[in-house]
Amino acid sequence: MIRVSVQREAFDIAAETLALEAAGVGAVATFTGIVRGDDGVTAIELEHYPGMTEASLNDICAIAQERWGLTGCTIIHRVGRMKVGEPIVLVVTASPHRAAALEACAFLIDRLKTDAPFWKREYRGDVAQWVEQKTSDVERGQSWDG
Amino acid sequence: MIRVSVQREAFDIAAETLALEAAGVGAVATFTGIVRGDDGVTAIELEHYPGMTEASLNDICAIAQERWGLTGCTIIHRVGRMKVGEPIVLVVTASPHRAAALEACAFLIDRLKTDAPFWKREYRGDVAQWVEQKTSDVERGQSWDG
Amino acid sequence: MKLVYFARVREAMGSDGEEMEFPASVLTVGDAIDWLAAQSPRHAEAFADRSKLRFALDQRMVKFDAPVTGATEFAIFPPVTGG
Amino acid sequence: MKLVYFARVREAMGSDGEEMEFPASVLTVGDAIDWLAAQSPRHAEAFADRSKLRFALDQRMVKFDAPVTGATEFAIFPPVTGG
Repeated sequence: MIRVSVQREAFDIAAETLALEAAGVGAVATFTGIVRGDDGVTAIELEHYPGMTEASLNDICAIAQERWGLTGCTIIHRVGRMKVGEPIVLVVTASPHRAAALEACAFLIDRLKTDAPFWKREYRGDVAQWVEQKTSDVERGQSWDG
Repeated sequence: MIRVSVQREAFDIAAETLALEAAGVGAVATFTGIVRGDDGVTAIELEHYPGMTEASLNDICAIAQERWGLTGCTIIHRVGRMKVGEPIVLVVTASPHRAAALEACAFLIDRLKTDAPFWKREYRGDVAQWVEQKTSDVERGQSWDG
Repeated sequence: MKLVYFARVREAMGSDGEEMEFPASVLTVGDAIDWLAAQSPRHAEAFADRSKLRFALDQRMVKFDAPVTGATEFAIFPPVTGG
Repeated sequence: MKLVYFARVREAMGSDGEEMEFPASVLTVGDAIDWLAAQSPRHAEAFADRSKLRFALDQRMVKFDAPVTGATEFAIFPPVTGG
């Protein structure tokens, strides 16, 4: 079961984990990314490529489901403007085995950061600045290859 | 911030993640263990060692907090009788960095399985049977050493 | 071909896309960028730093050496920064 | 010393614990188990398979070679199976 959503609204972690628990598995892992207030950041804004975003999130879910034998996999990514402390992204994985659920969750968030067409702008008050891709994110994304 | 609870009641994953998000970090990971209906299991019952259980959960939280620089760490473990599909245990970790949150979450659930004094009995209808410790759990718990 | 621009590229171009017919000499993504950069000073500046450009053909990520022929939608954007 | 039993050990003993004074010859957890196993057929059976026993002294996990002297509470139980 794969569920992917790109939305402006906040998400409901309880509802999303419950939906995957309903499959009767043993282990559910989640990852939530939250806007950090580093270096004076007050808000962020996320732009995306409608259509391609959903397709790329579906692709990485399908890869994870196959590789770790997941019974369910959910990615919800918000777009638009979010303040410090607001959630940006939720990844949920379900599997009979805990290591599979946790590893797949790490894979999904790592790959999302290199494969999914989102672009983040940081606001410091009224001043906006595009975020540069981190080399560490690229390396982490590639570390799952082969 | 460490929070440990051993309780009969179910837990609220949304409230628990929100509590750790409030610290203003970038990443929150969770692990939920759920009763599996393998081999005709209909329910489980968990016994524990009051006092020592809480102390040992606090200990592994403190180790994780130190090792991964967590800003928060929560373990809620239920005791008593639970039916198939019910949640047993919740681990929540918060950190500025996603890899730290996810790794610490894996560490905590692995170590909990070898260090915390819980004993699980499986029910198949009215027939109860103590669960044997798995060698794979012991090895996984030890894999974090050194 | 339908060109679409995102994020910093969109801002540099002052537009979220345009229709463009490439000449027959344009075979790959790399050729297309070379050709586009020669169309106007604005294109030249937007596509100046190749290391900061990524591409999708019909919504699939591709590299410089991918053939553009036959594609309907060609997206040009900076490295992605979601999550 | 206060002995406490859990899970299968509690069931085998038919009790969740008992008060016991060890003789001076009992120095370690291993000595204590040897001595306890000689107290009754029920003790003998409950403590027969040492590989299936784990111990805590004053609520800290310990091994067979840990000294029991000075401890207040001595817990005997099977390998743990939580999570």
